[in-house]
Formats: sequence, structure tokens, C-alpha cells
Amino acid sequence: MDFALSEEQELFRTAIRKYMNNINGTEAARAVIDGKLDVVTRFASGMAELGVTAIPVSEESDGLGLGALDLVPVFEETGRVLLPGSQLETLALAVPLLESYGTPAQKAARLPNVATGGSTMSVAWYEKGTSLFPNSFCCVAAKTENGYALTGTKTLVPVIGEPDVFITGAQTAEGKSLFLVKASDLASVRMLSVIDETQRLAEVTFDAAPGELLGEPGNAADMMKHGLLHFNAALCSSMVGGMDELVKMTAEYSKIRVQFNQPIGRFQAIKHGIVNMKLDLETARSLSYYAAWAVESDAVDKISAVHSARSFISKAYIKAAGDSIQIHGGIGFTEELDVQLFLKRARYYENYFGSVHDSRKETAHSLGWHLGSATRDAVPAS
Amino acid sequence: MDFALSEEQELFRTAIRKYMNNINGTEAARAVIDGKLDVVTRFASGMAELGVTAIPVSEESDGLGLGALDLVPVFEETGRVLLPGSQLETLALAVPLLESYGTPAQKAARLPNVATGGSTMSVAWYEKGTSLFPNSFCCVAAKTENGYALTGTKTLVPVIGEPDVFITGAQTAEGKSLFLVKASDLASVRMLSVIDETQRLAEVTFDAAPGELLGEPGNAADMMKHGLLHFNAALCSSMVGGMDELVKMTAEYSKIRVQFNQPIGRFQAIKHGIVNMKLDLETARSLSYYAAWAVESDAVDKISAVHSARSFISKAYIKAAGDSIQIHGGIGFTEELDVQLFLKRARYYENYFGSVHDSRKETAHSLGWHLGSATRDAVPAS
Amino acid sequence: MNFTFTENEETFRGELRGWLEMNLPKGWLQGDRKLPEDNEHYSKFLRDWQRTLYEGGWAAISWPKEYGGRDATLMEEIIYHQEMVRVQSPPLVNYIGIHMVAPTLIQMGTDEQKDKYIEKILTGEQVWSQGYSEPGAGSDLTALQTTAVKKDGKWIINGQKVWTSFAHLADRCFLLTKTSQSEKKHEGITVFLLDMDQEGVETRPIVQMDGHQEFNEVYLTDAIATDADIVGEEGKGWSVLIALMLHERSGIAAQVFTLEQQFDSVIEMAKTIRVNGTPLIEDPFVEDGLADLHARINGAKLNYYRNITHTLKNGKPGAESSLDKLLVSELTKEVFDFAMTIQGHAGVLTHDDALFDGEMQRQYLASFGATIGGGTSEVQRNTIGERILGLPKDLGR
Amino acid sequence: MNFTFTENEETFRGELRGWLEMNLPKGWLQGDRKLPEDNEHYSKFLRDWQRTLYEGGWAAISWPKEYGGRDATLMEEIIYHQEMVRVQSPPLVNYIGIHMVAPTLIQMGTDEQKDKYIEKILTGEQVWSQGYSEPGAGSDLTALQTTAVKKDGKWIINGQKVWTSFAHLADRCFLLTKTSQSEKKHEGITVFLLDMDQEGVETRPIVQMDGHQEFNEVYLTDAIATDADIVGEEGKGWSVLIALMLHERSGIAAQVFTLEQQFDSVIEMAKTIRVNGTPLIEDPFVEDGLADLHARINGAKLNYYRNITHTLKNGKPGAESSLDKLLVSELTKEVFDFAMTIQGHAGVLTHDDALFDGEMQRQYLASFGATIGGGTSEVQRNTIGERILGLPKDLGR
Repeated sequence: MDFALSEEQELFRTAIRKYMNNINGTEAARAVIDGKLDVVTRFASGMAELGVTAIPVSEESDGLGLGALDLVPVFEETGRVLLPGSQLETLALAVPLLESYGTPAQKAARLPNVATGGSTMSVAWYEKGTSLFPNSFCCVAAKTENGYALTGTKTLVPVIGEPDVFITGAQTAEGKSLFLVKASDLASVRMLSVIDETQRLAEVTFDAAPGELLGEPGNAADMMKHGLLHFNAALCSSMVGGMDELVKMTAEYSKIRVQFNQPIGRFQAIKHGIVNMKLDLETARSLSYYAAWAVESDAVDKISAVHSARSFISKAYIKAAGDSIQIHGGIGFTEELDVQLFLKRARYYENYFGSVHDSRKETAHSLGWHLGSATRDAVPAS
Repeated sequence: MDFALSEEQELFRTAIRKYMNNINGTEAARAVIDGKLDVVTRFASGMAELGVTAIPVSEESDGLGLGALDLVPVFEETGRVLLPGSQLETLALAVPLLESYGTPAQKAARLPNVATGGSTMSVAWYEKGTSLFPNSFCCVAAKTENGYALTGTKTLVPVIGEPDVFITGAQTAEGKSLFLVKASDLASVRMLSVIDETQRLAEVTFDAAPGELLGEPGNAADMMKHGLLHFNAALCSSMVGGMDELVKMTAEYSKIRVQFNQPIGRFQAIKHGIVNMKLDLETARSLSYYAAWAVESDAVDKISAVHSARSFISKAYIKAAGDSIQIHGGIGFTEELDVQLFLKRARYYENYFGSVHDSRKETAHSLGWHLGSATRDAVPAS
Repeated sequence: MNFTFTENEETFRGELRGWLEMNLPKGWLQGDRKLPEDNEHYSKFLRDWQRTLYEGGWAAISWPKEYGGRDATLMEEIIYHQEMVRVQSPPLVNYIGIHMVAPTLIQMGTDEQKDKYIEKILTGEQVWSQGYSEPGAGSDLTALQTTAVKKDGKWIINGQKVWTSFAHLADRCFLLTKTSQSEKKHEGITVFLLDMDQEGVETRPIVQMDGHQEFNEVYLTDAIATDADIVGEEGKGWSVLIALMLHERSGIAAQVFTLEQQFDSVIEMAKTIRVNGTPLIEDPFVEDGLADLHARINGAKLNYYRNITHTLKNGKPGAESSLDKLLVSELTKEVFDFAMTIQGHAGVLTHDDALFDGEMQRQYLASFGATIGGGTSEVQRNTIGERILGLPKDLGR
Repeated sequence: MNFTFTENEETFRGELRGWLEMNLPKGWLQGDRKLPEDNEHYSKFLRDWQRTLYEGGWAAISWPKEYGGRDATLMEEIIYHQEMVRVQSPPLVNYIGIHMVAPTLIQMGTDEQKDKYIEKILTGEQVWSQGYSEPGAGSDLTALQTTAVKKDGKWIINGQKVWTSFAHLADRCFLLTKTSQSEKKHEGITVFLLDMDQEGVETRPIVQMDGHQEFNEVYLTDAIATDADIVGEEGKGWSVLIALMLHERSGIAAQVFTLEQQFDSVIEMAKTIRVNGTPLIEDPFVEDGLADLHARINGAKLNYYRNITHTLKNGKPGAESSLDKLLVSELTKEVFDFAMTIQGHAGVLTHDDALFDGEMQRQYLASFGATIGGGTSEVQRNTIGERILGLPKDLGR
């Protein structure tokens, strides 16, 4: 039994954290709020130089061919400073989808470029007024001589860092299918107001946009589920990074802030509040490690591993941020402190590609609770 | 605006509490645990002498013809000492059902007797393996020359204090119907093990037992809903009485119990815990008063008033008892202290004739949330 | 027990409703409730509204008639709050002047102070702020460090205040200072009626996490006041502060009714927003969560009514009224938290792009201030534990 | 990262499994796990079981071989707990002797003490209890008031102990006493190895809220011990206590695995119990609540694995291992609370009348002890806050 990141993984964490230290905490995130979007590309290049962008790309496509566990320290550290960018969407969603379902030509055309940091990708899955879970499409893909032409509107599309390709969904004769659409083929892009101002979301329209089919037509739902296992594992790491930072800053503040002649951390209401954050943090970390392990090892319980982590951490992150604001008192309610940035980020992730209830339902179904006979957790062997 | 019990009601509370003081707290409840069932009839007579049993019975049937609000102090005080008996079932369920749906002959035969304390009644609604809510019946009522003959088995039937009549439910040609069955006509009574040992529950069987139809045949569900509004309002008062006692005993204990050279009530973990109990208590009390008022005044929002109270208080009572055990520490975990009796009682009531989710659903539907247009709360006029 | 209003009370309500219909800013009742964004127009808009209220006799209904009030009963005050919330009236720019400063001056001010301030407070000519909190004195107000030192017959004031609401619009400040060092922490505090329009006073807005700027930091550098500006006695400021707080007779009426209104709008959202054609409310988790909130919000409102009944019967509020703020502020947070959750990922959109009403996203962020401002929930719990339940005082206090 | 066991470890597991199949009491594996009710037979049954374990070499696997143990590795200990929980083995009547007293004596006992006790502990011939808590010393053990006074070469012990587990079955007690008054609260404490079989020792069972009687009050009236019964040094009992606690190397393995097993049985219930023909698990609230619990229970187990990994790599547990008890005990309460809720009103039935398994109702009641015994959750939170997060020490401690 060895439930810890490897020495190499921890070393990589150190390297990334060192690089992040240059960012000076949430400075890059705050730059995006101030409209200085050039930081996004600057730090994306930095990450590429560190080798981050090559991690999940297979060796055949000039990547490192590493697994989900190697992304854990990366996203914990980017989550800690709320690094703005499309790393999650590119490395933990688009790359796994391309690796699993792309044709050799599609891979060759895009993955090496991603590995070197030359390209970032995003997803355009949500539509207005359909499901809260992004698997209902009204968007239509009509067959053309060379491929498909997509028409329709997508919303809540992450466009930070100017991704050059979007993976999107549309209806075909065979059913819901996934497509690659170039950013340059979008008919329009309208920016949206977002509660987490370190994000950039847009409503985009396709007007007979050329679309490259990804995987089998009619297979969108299954492919999305597969891709989202990778994505959610990575997302959990990012949230754990944020929670870790919240626990740290809150504990520190409670040691120096004096009221009633006492550092407030001496009062049990505060002390136990921070302990509860710490309890959640450690549970979150364990669940996220295990989720990444299960994805990387293709474990039989990978679905419940990922969705258990996601459902717990989505809630715990929001709670940690809210409690941190309360413990900080008035100053925690200002834009000056970072706590509010973490709260907004936590809220931003809460329902991203699925709600807490959705994840719990996935957990229950994958464990066979509805089949009439229990399947046991794969760990430990017993 | 006057949101308080009347002077007469508060005076009556004083009288009942004075009488209860003779019981010495939970002594009567503990007597039942020890199998000394005679206390039940003894205290039932005492309550009758105080006039409690006459409160909800109409003047035509030799009662006082008072309303649900007059039962509030009664049940708060009996709930405070966990008085064993069938007062709730008799006065807040059987009487309202008989008053609303009984024929003049049925009323005359039973209500005066209830008013004087000469008779107690109970309900036999649950069956095994059917709904968690007691409105699924397999029990059958066959038409006979004089009335009906009931056959089937009921479970979870309160038989404390030896009620002489049960209101039960059975299938007829017209659908689910309610019947009165005499205790002496039961084919068998098998006592059940109950977590709250101050209760006495039985599985009872009817073998062509003579049943008197109550109300219209086929109308059981509506009648039960109506009766349960009265019952739940009274039940809420009983639970509030228990919560009030829990807050008192926990606060007192935290003032005298010393650890680390401090009364433990000085530690915020304890102090804030008791404050949270107090917050819930006051909300519970307000909701229960309003529920009783709404039932008594036949207010348009009586369903949401009662079920809001019930859903909140069922949970809050369990929480208060559990938190009280924790704050008492080791001694709270023993049978010696009363806290565990309150916990078991709270648990006993949790799903009694409906769960928290059931009550919330009732609330939502009665407020018209599913109709596409909101109806506003009747209070305040605005 | 009854929940009806008397004929007089209903007449009062009718009169107010009628007046509001005639006098609210144009388009307000129809939903055009946007306030000007730049400071100058914002200030003018609010001062105009207060002036209008004043001219209608609705600016300070609870004041004695001799000072321009209506001698309103407690129930009339409550109805007033209900109606103001119902029409979502513009904020009262001189809230502090009307509800706190003037009643305190009427009670304990000098004749000169009354002459100088009361009418201008009523008309809105003079807007007031309150200067209590400091960077090092939040929950523990007695730790204040702003000093007033007498020199050549004048008081020289130095220090820093924070969370000073409306300071950027205010002409005067009800200022807590330390005028002597004392062993006892509630002594040596003096309240000044400070003129904000002087060189030694500088205000800087605080940007809240919801983007609003309702509060300010105030820097006092050799600011000047005179003996005539002292409220009550020198060194007895703490009792002045207590007296001032007791003037909030109708308690948190406005917050209770606002919470109810906000919840209604969440219900409206759950009935309106459709997911694949089905309204949100049909989701059992949405229904269940909202019914739970309904019960607790109703419970908080009914608690408030029970406390009002106590005040009506006994002439003063009972101890339990101190629960109201805690319950309402925490419920406000919960309501918006739940409202955010049920919107799905589209809930991250705000302003004009929001799924239902972008204001909800802002109110969610604003709700975090509810359990901090006006006494944190932690301090409230201590107070309730000690004052109502008689639990031992916290260590260190 | 890997979750596999080595071949040696799997061999060990196989050996234990095989032995258990052969040696568990008759019918045990098939589900007949009723323990005798009267004290005498209960005691005999458990002593017999310990004797059987001893004879199989399974009574104290972590002890050094020279004392009759197996020098088991940490992983083997964990596997041992897993397997014992899996078969729901009878309780180890001499748990305190095996896991606490003997390892402490091996470390710091005199040769005489080792000779006198170790083997009898192993065989179960001598059952041990621990005498720590007192009516006035629960969370604050240093407040103990039981005194030992030396007189004519003997120690005369007076006082009262409470929550003394197994005292009614025990022959000996690991007893904390005060032998001198000291300013420093951790000084002046002495540990005695007390013979329970003497006139001055009287035990009285405590009836728990779940009806069980696992704990006792012990009254000490001029009970007698000698210098030879002192563990470590006179007055240095606190460090003996710390040493003793450190011997629980595998931490809360048994509780983690038990929690997992109990949760599985709740899942089984939700799949089995039908309401109008539909299994409980089909209720969205049941499914959602159980999935939430699944995540958190798994999280607690994984935390435990992470801490074990730390111990394996560093030779001693990391600070975070102190979270395990708090998480597991609170989750245990939550699991049974939820299990009670979903059974509907039929959940009030217990024993043979229960809807699914009457033991669940008892376990629900027993679960309230989990966050009190062995350090209340409040004390645990203080400890975690202060030791791991470095927060300031509580006032009054």
C-alpha cells in the first residue's frame, strides 16, 4: 500500500510552486479582472516551458504520456493561485477526448501543438434553456461534401486565452455527436458577464461552420462521460489547491487578528471553524488523489471514485470559502482580500458540467445500488 | 396583531405544569419503561380532572368546545415530561375525526365519554410492507347485514392506556374507508419492541371484526389528511415542550459542570451549541403556535402552516436531543439522565404519520408552487 | 391570538400606499429601479427622495410630532417597513440621521444641538454617518484607538474609522473617540457630532466583494470639534451608544420583510426557469429545499411577530428579540446560496446575461456581509448565550 | 501510488482467514453471533475466545516474538483488523491488556512486572481494565482526584473512577492516581497496576442509553497497592499514559473498517426494504444521502490510508492522523441517523420486530458514545486546531 504522490510528482509540484511564486499569489487572476488578458498567454507559455502541457499528451504525439496523477500537483498549484487560463479544459478534457477518440490525423494535427503550448482548446457544450447538464443539443450538424456544417448557438463557452479549437456537440442523423470547430470559423462571439471575473465566457454562434467529426457519430453522451471523468479528477485537484490556500490564510489570519485582547483563533467558534475546514480539506485531498489514481489505473470503481470526489469537493470548497469570509470578518467582505476570489471560483465550479446531485446519482448507479446486488469498493481487497 | 397565547391559555398552562410537578419530571415515563402501566391510567384520570380531555370536544357532546390553541399549553407541558398515554391520538386525532365526520349517534356514543376521561381512543393505520405514509391498506372491510366486517393485520398501533376504540382503515367497494373498531373485537394483539420504551405499540389482527363506518366510504385519504392537520399541530406542541426542557437542562448543566477549571458553558463550542438549540426552539415555538392558530381559524394557509411546523420541528427535536447528549458528555450517554428519553421520543415522532420530506411536499403543493402562479402567505396582509 | 390589523392601521397603510403611488420616482413601481451610478447623481437622487419623503410627512414617522414626526405607533412603524419593502423603495440616504442620531439628540442632546441638527436631518439637508468601527476594533468596539485631545479649548481628533456607511455622502458623523485612557474598557469614550466638511477628514471608499461601495474608511488627521459637539457627557460615550441602539424600536422589520420578498423571487425563479421544458420547482431537491427555507423564513418572521407582541404588551422588547438579527442574517445567506445552486452552471452568469435576474447574483455576494455587519454571528451567539441563557461570560471579555 | 498488498501480506491474510474459519465459535460465520447475556457466561465466552486466539498465535500479533507475539508489520496489523471486522469477530475481552498495558510494560515495566503479567495477559487468564476518568475528570483528565497515600510501606488508594471499561470482568486495573499535589497539573500523577480482587474495590455497572453495560463505576476505599505495582516512576504517571497511547500504532483501523461494514449494511437495507414494491434506494433522497455518505466514508478511509502510508514511510504517524478518530466517530453517528430516518415510522421497531435488523436501532443509540468516549469531538477539535494548525491554546487550559 502506498497512498501518496511519488517523489517525482512531489518534485514537480515544487517546481511549479516555485514558478507560481513569481506570480505573487492571485496577481495573474486579478490582472484578468482588470482586463489585462495578456497575462493569460504569458503564463500559458510559462506552463508549457515547465512541461505541463506535455504531461497528458501521449509520446506518439510528442508528449510525455503521463497520467492523471501527474496532473494532480499541477492543478493543485494552479488552483492555489487561481491561475487564469484554459489548462483544465485543454489538458484534462480536450486532450483525453482526442487521445481516446481522435483519428491519427486529428491527433497529429493538434496534439503536438498542444504539448508544446502552441495551442489551447476549449469546449462549447451548453445551450440556452436546455438541460443543466450539458448533453442536450439543439445545434445541428448537416452533412456536407467534406464533412459537416454546424449551425446553432452555444453559451457558457470558456474563451480565455483564445483557444483555437472548440470541441462542441450537435445533432446528426445518427444522434448527438461531437465535433471540432476552429475558433476562426465562429460566426459571432458575444462576451458574457460572469460572477467569477477571472473567467471569460462567451455565447458563440455557428453559421454553417465547418465541423470535424470526433469519434463515432451518435456517441456524444458516452464520449462526454468519458472525457468528464478525466476533467472532474483534475478539477478536484484544482479545488483542493484552493481549499488548501483558504485553510492556510484563514489559520494565519486568526493568529494575528486580535479582538477582546485575544488572537481570534483562541475562540473556539473560530478555532473549530478552521478545524472543520481542515477536516474537509484532508478528505477532499484523499478523494481527489484516489479519483486521479482510479482514472489513471482505469480502476473498476473509477466512476464512483471521481464522482464521490467531485460531489464532496464542490460543496466543501464553497463552504470553506464562505466560512473563511466569515472568520475574516469585515475585511473578508472586501475586494482587497483574496477570499472572495476563491468563493467566486468555488461557485463557478459548483455546477460546471454537472451538479452535486448529478455526481451522487452517478456514484449510486456506478456502485450498482439500483441493480439489486451490491458491488464493493475495489479498495481494499477484502 | 397579537401573536401570543391568551391569558387564560397561559393560566391553564400553569395549572397543568403544577399538576405535572407532582409527577416529578419523567417519573411516569420511566414507570412505563419499568412495566408499571398503571401510571398511565392514573395520569389520564388526572388530566381528565383538570379538564384537559374536554377541551377539543364540542359543547353538544359535553365538552368545552375549545380549539387547537387551547391544546398548545397542554401538549407543551405533557411533552416536557414525556407523559405516557394516548392523549395526542385521542384528543388531537380521534376527536377531530369524530367531530368532523361522525354521525350524531357515533358522537353521542363516544365523545362525552372521552370528555370525562372515561374512554381513550387510538388509530390503527399502518400495515406491513406498504407505504411509509400510512394510507395504503390491504385490510378489507366486507359489507354485512349490520355494517362491515374487517379482516387484516395492522401494525405500529399505539395501545398504551388501553384505548377502547381504534380508528382504522380498510378497503371497501368504494375504496379506502375509515372504520371504528372496538378493542374488544380484536382477534389478537401482539406487543412490539419499540426504541422509545415509554410507548406501547402492537400488531393487531382483525378477523371479521365488526367495523362502524366513519364518514363517507372511499374517503379515507381526505379524512386522514384533515385529521392529521389537527394531530400534527398538537404533536408540534408536544415536541416543543420536549425541546424547551432540553434547552433548559443543557444550559443548567453547562453552568455547573466544570472542566479545565471552567464551567463548560464558557467554552464557545458548548455555548454556541446551546444557543443554536435555543434558536431552533424559538423558531419551533413560533411555528407551532401559528400552526395551531391556522388550524383553529381554518386559515387559508393552514396546510403549509402545519407542515412547515412539522417538518422543521421533527428535525430540530432530534438535533436538540443529540446535541444535548454530546454536551452532557459521558453522563448524557447513560440511562440515568433524561436526555436519552427525549432523543428516543424525538426519533419516535420523526416519521409518525409522515416524514419530513412528506411535509415539505405538502407545503410546496399547498402553496401552489406547482401551479404556475404563486399564492402568498396569508400573514401578514400586504 | 390574531394577525389582523386595526381599522386605523389599515387606514394608515392605505394612506401610505396612496402617497407612494403618487410620489415614488417615475417608473419605479413599474420596475425601473436603477439608481444613478456616479456619486454625484446618486447622492442627488437619494437626497431628492428624502426631501420628497419629508414633504409628504413620511421621513420620520416615529418622531414626536413637535419635531416633525407623526408619533407613529409601533404597528404603524412595522406597516411602514412592510410597505417600503413591498415597493422596494430607494434607500433612505439619511437612515442614520433619522433612525439613530436624531432620536438620540431628542433624548439627550442640548437645546443647541437640537436646533442645529434635527430639522436638517429630517429634510435630508444634512446627511449623517456613524463612525464606530476601526481596523483594530470590529467585534470589540471598546478597543477603539481614535483619540480626541483637548487643546486650546478645541478637541483635536486623530485616528482611522472603517465601515463608515454613507461617509462619502455624509455631512456629519456620529463619532466614537477615546478621550481618556481608563482601566475599565467602557470608560473614557466620548461621542462627537463631527463636521465631515473639514480638512482633517478624508474618506476613501471600500470596494465590497459584490462590487458595491457602501462603506468607507475615514482618516482623521487633526480633525477639530468643540465642546458643543459632545453628545451627553465627556467620557460617557458608551451609554450614549447604548441609548442610540435602543432607538431602533421596530428592530429588524425591514430585513424580515426583505428576506421574505427575496425568497418569493427565488420561488418565482424556480417556477419560471425551465430545464428541458420542466420548471425547476419540479425537481424534488428544489422543492424540498425551498419548502425547508419557507418553513424557517416563516419561523423567523413569526418569531419577530412574537417579539413585537411582547413589545406591544410590555412597552419594551423581550430578551428573545436579540435572536431576530442572527436568524434573519443567516437565512439570507442560505436563501441566496440555494438560489445559486439550483441555477446550474448558468448561475455563474450575472447582470443582463443572468438566467433569471442578475441582481440575485449580486445579492448572493452581498449576503456574506449580513452575518458580519452589525455584530458578527459569533458575537451575537455569545450575547444570546450570556444574556438570555445566563451562560458564563467568555474568557477574555 | 498503489493499493495492492504484497504477496507476503496476502499470505498472511490467507493464513488468518483459514484459521478463523476453523476456530471461530460454532455458527459464527453463518450469522449466529449472539453473545451470552448473563455476566458469567458472557465472561467465560470471551475468555474462551481469547484463549483460542492465544493458542492459534493470533492474540497479540504486534508483540515481539519473545513475548509470544508475531512481530507483525503495520500492514499485517491492518489486515488483521480488516479480517476481524469482516467476520465480526467476538470482542477481545482483554483489549486493554493486549493493546495497551502489555506493550507499555514491555517498554517500561520492571522485570518482575513483565514476568508477573505479560503471559497472563496474552492467554486471557488475567483481564485488564483502565481506570482513567472520574466523575469530575472527563475531558480534563488532569483534574483527577483519586489519591494514593503511602502509609507503612503500602499505598492506600481512595477515590472513584468512571467509564472503566470491562471493570466487571477485569482482574487488574491500570489505575491513574494523584500521589502529590503539584502546581503543574501534569505532575504528581502515578500509575498503579491494581489488583481488582480486594475488599477496597467495588464496581457498579453503568447502564448506557442503548441498554448495554460495557462500562463501570469503580469505588476505591482504602484499596491497597505496593511500590512494586507502580509503572515507571512515582509522580511521572502522565508520561506513562502518553507512552501507552502511542502503542496504538494501527490507530483506528478497526473503527474505519467497522464503519464501512455498517454502511454496507445500510445500503443492503435500502436495496432490500420495499415500500409499495419499490426499494428504498429508488427514493431520490435516499440515493442522494447515501451517495453523500459513501463519498465521505470513503474519504475518511482514504485519509486513514494516507496516514498509514505516512507511518510506513516515516516510521511514525504524521500529525494528520489525529483527524481520523473525529471523522470516523462523527460519520458513524451520521450513518445511523440517516438509517433511522429512511426506515419511516417502522424504524421505531427494534430487536426481532425491526424492519431490517434490530441491531441497527441499538447501534444508532450506541453511536452517540462515539463522539464522547476516547476524547470528545470538542476536545479533538481543540487538539487539531492547536497541534496541527498552530492556533493559540484555549483559554483556561
